[in-house]
Amino acid sequence: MSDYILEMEHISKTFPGVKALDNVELKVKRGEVHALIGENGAGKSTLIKVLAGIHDADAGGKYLFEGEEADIHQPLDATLKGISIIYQDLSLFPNLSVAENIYIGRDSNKKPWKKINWKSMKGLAEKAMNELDMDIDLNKKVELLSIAQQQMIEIARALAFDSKLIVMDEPTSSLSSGEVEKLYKVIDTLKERGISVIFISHKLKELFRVSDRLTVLRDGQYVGTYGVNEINEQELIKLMVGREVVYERNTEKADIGEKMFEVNNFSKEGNFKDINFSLHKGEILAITGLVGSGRTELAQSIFGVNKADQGTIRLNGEDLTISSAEDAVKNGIAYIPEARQVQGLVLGQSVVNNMTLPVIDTLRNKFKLIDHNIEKNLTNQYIKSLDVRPSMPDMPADKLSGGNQQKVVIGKWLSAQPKLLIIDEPTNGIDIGAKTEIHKLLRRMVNEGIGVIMISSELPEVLSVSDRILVMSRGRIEGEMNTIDADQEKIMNIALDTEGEKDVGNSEVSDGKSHQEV
Amino acid sequence: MNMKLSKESVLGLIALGIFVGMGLFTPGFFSSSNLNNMMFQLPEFGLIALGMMVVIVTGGIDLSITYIAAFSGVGAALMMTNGFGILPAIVVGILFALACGAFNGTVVSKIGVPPILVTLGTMVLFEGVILAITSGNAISGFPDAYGLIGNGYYMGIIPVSLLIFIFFIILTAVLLNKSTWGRRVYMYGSNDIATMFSGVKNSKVLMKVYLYASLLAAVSAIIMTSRYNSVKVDLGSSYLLQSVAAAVLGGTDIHGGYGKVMGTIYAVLIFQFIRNGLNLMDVHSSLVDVVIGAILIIVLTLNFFSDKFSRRKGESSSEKTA
Amino acid sequence: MKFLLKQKEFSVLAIVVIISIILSFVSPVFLTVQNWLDIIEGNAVIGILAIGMTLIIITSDIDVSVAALTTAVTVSIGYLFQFLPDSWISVVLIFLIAPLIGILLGSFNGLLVSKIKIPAIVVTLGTLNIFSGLVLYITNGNYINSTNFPDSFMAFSNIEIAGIPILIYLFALVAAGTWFILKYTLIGRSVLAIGGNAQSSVRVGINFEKVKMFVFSYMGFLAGIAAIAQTSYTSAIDPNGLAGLELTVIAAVVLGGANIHGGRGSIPGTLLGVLLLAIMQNGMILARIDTFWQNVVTGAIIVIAVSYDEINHRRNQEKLSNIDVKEAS
Amino acid sequence: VSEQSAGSGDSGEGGGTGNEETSGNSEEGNSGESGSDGGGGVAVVPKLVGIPYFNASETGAEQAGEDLGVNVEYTGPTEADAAAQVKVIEDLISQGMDTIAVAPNDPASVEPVLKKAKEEGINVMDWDTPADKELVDLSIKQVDDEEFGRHMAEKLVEAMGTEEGKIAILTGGLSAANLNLWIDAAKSELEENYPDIEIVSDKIPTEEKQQVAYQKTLDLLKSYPELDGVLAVSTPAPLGAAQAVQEEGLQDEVSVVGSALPTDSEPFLEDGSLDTAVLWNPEKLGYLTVALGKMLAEGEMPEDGQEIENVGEITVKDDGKTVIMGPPQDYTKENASEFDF
Ligand SMILES: Nc1ncnc2c1ncn2[C@@H]1O[C@H](COP(=O)(O)OP(=O)(O)OP(=O)(O)O)[C@@H](O)[C@H]1O
Ligand SMILES: Nc1ncnc2c1ncn2[C@@H]1O[C@H](COP(=O)(O)OP(=O)(O)OP(=O)(O)O)[C@@H](O)[C@H]1O
Ligand SMILES: [Mg+2]
Ligand SMILES: [Mg+2]
Repeated sequence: MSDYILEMEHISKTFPGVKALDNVELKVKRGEVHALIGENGAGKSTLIKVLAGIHDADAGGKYLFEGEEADIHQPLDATLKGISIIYQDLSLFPNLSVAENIYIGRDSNKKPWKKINWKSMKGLAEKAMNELDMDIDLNKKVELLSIAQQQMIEIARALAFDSKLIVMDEPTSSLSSGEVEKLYKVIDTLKERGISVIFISHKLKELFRVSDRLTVLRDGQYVGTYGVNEINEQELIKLMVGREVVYERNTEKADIGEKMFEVNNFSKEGNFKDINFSLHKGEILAITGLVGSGRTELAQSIFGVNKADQGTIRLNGEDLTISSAEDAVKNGIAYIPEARQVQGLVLGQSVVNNMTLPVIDTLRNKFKLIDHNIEKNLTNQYIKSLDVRPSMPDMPADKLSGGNQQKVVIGKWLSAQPKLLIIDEPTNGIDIGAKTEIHKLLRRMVNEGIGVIMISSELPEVLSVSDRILVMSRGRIEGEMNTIDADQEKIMNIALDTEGEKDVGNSEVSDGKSHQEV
Repeated sequence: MNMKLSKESVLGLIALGIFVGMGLFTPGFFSSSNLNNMMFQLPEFGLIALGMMVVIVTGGIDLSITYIAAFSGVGAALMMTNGFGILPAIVVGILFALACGAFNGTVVSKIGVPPILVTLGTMVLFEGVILAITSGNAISGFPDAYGLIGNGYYMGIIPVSLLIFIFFIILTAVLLNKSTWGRRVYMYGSNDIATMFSGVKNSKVLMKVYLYASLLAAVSAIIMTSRYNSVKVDLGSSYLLQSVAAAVLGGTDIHGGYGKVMGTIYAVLIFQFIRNGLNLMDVHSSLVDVVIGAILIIVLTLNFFSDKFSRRKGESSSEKTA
Repeated sequence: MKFLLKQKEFSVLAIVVIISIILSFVSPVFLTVQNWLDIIEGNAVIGILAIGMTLIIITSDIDVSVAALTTAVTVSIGYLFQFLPDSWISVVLIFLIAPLIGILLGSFNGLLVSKIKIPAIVVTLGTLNIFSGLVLYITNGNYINSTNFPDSFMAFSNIEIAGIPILIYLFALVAAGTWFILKYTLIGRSVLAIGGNAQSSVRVGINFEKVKMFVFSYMGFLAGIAAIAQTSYTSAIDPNGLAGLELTVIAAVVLGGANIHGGRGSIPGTLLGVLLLAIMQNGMILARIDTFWQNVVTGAIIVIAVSYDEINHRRNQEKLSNIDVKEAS
Repeated sequence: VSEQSAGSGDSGEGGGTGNEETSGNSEEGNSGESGSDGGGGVAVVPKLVGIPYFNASETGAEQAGEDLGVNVEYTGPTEADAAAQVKVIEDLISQGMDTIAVAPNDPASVEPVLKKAKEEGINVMDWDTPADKELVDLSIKQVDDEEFGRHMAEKLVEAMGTEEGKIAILTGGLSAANLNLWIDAAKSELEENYPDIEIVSDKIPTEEKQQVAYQKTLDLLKSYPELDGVLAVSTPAPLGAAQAVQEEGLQDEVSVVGSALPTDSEPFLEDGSLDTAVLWNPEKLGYLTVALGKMLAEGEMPEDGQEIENVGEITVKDDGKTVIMGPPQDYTKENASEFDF
């Protein structure tokens, strides 16, 4: 029997116009945690989709599972062979209960008429949940759960299926650090049980923490496979992007100007309460906190998508009444949402159409009709300045990789020339190279006089990019500090409301807190 | 250089093929009186199909559209039979339709009820209102001049109604492709949430969609009432499902986000040629329905296989649309 | 929690109860057992079709060919009657053959939806034209009246058990059976799963195409049953008799709380939806509403009901997304 | 008389402009085999095809075509939709018929197209339901509407056996013009001669469906337990009403009279749940339409009291072009089995 549970060699995948994978190799040993890394668009997700049978690779590749020709052409084949894939966007059924979500798929195909024994179904689910040390009501519908809990359900399902290989595509991007630790423990348990894990993430620290070996892809090509001990972070970054990148802490004191934007007494029932803060010219303000602390809701209320119950906002000394995104945009406020594929982009439409959507009214000729030349020029300008690849303005946005999609969203708002930009998890699922580009871009915007508020759960990012930090917890701003005075521990203490230990199955936090002056 | 024809062009060729084929095999199909007939028959259905298509591009459907047309016709007819002039009658007819469209638009865009449900309800509702107004009777007896809209010629050769139709084809194409509203319609149809997050007021876009569809219904109603010299509760009701079929056959994505005016027009032509040709051939009218249903399914099945085929061949088709 | 989840059904129930109360004041006959038996029997066909439609709508599809399909089966039954002997065997045979024909036609829809990936509304629009066109062509619209039916079938139609007509039992059987399938079989849960999230279902190894195939074939199967019910109810076969019924069926299902976007819908809800439409029809005459205004009333109730439901649904969704905001300290 | 002469007679009458196509077509028809498609002859357009009533008239029309040696084109829309019907007529004009006879869904809506037909030199007539009187060369009515409505009312009163009581009226659809005419006539008859008969509700629509008529009648019987009679206008309605009466076992309490075809009515006539079906003979109507259409094409006009072979004696009204086939025909338990439509 081969050492390797998975052997993929000479894998190529061509999409119309794009060679997403070019002679790529991925070999995973039994019981190892194997990281798959690469920049946005490097082909990681595509490789996983080939592995899962969603895409068939071009002819000529070799794909062995447990030493045998895999013969996987649809997801079902992979499932039956013991491959479980936890996609970044999860694969749950919001309308079904936890127990059903864990159970479903089992035998569904072979024995559709099998009678469901709700008792044994729950037994099975319970067992998997226990292994993960989780306590969630099995009858609860999944739509009622937090993202972190949902993530764990996916893992429980993989366990319940007796999987031999579990693929996790950016599993930590929506988890709080406590939850991430928990996930690490789960991965350690999987390893002990001889289950192999493929782990995709853009967070290098994390990769070094959990994985045994790493495979690096760049621009659809195979760069190499390394043991975690053979390589350090800097070398890895160089392999990924082909150059050296530094991701360093912001230690400069910002050159802060006058107050440009303020929020007073902002409250919305069940979302956030008593929010007061201001933003000055020349600074990047970060809002951080745990997932579910109400940051996104706050941002979306400022942007007018969900109206706040009370409170006022002032921009450049003017009181604004904003009751819709349209009002916000008219008043120069832009918001880049965290849910890129749902809220950020119209995936089925072209890059041009996306980029010019907020400003389309200004791109009209004297007949009040869209001037396609101006439109194209504008788009090309941003494609160039943001280095969107491939640089095809007519390409549908869903054909771009995650990072390039985010660039399109940013380009869209740059074209609108906002006075204030709120950007929610700006680098979620984006590789290092693109990350630093985006960070530079934010700085450039601030220098040009645009106010920038950045919401991020990624503390290194917060510490590197922002000038001032607000920490939110359970719907309130519980702390404020200048970035030069901040460190990760300080922030986490506030975010977690001290007494650190949190349960994944329960995002409530006990009530001892260290109060920071606001 | 991409030689691959767009979906719409292929459909255009099919329409042409059917036209020629019918002409060769059906005596009288190419006769000038028959061609003339077809020119008169096209606009009323074509306008409704266009209206339906615009709604479908937003991912919706308007099951009430033919009753809006009938309601609008009733409005115009009541004016004329009560001694008002043609122009005020037309205006009132259009206003009646816009009122219906606004009602649909409000429930769809403000309350957010799925269009298929709203219009399922308003279809019954509008029908009821017309029945209540007319007691089910036909209203007729319009001024002779009114008849010219549906029956008259411009410069002795081109039917006035056809000119009106062409005007609205161009208008719709320009609005959809060149106006910012049209752009928003497509964007909304593809992803309403992201569109809203881009600062687009979706309710306004939608409201205009339902208003525009009802405007087209009203124009169709004016042509129909003028052509038939009367109006009754079921005016044009047979066009309802046909118009959905034409829009979809024309390539409009029933889930929204895609749809071309020309595609719909080609589909309307195909239906017209087939109906007319088969009628001339004395084929039982029930079988004409069968043929139309079969064509719908066959064309979409062929689409499926040709997509599959071209994907397999790895031909680039998606990125070179410009 | 349970209450919240059942809210959709609850709102229809509330409307049904309110209308019932009003009607029982307006008309003394409304609340009689006989009237309710008539209502249920009279709507058994719509009910059976609505149950099938529920599964289809749960998977976020729609079938506008149901009425045409059912008619095709009734007509086939009519032709079969010419060959069947007058014996109980015939009734049994009809119960075998009619559903089979239904399954055949339904799976044609299913095939086009699942394999060829044509949107269901388009497929069924096409087959609606094909089925009804062929039926009219073949029958020329002629009635087949009960003089041509085997007496055994007529006897079957007239069976009453405990004073309740056989059709109601048939209807109840279909409802209970489908409820069971939906709740206690893998395929049933798969129906809910693919409606809840189609992409997920493919990823976890549910055979998406098979499930789609199943719902359309099952719709066909129920159309076969409905065809028998229709034939025995009207004691005649009218090729035009069900025209336009598909919209009523769909209206009943969505009034019953099934979500047109998929994932949600239940048999009890659908039954309530059918009931709502039924008592409205029944009530129009009992309440002596002016005939010219009946459609206005029906249309308005549909619009109000779906709007009310949507507003309710929104409110619940909003509550779901709430977080537990810390109290001021 | 040959078909050829019919064709030439036609172009003689039409003359004038825009006629090349028509005559071209009829020549084509002439050169072909007699009775073949593609030109000449009489077109009969029903309100819709595929319902028993119009199937019966089709049989009659085809029969007349055979007997009289004339090409008969019987075609119509699949739904009773005015617009669809106009298209059918337009296509028939292209086919170059000699005579087009229409049973309009909506009299006004066929006006323009009939005008056009006339301009093309085609003889235009209506049958079953009148079109604009000015336009048509001949108008064939199965019965006199007024007489028909009144006759049904009388029959109902007769069946009830009393001149007081409560009745309800079912109709096919609220917007059917001829049904409305009959109902109005029936109402006047009751008002004038039987003032003690009360109509309990507005006319109730039944969507031209037996099943709906059945359900509505059940509801009526419950809502008005003292009901004595039902007048059901439109062919499926009496069947549904009778079915309800039959099931409730109210044959002796509630009388049902309506317009229906005999074969369909038979099961209900037998046990008295349907008392009388009143109609005319639709086969004969089809036959008469073709016969007169042919006459018209030959430039002749019918005369009052003229005997038409296989139909009987017809009445021609004073205007010279309204032809009435005969009195309404009652189908009862006794005679229903004699007919095969
Ligand atoms: N369906 C598709 N059709 C055409 N091109 C595609 C398709 N899917 C992916 N691509 C292209 O393949 C390349 C690899 O994309 P992939 O999503 O695998 O990248 P990735 O490494 O997962 O990036 P990220 O980290 O941003 O998610 C990209 O250039 C993308 O545009
Ligand atoms: N027998 C059972 N045992 C345990 N939990 C159940 C059982 N039945 C349902 N549930 C739970 O209740 C939730 C509601 O399920 P579902 O909506 O299918 O039930 P339901 O509404 O009773 O179905 P229906 O009304 O069609 O019978 C399920 O998701 C599941 O979590
Ligand atoms: Mg990816
Ligand atoms: Mg967030």
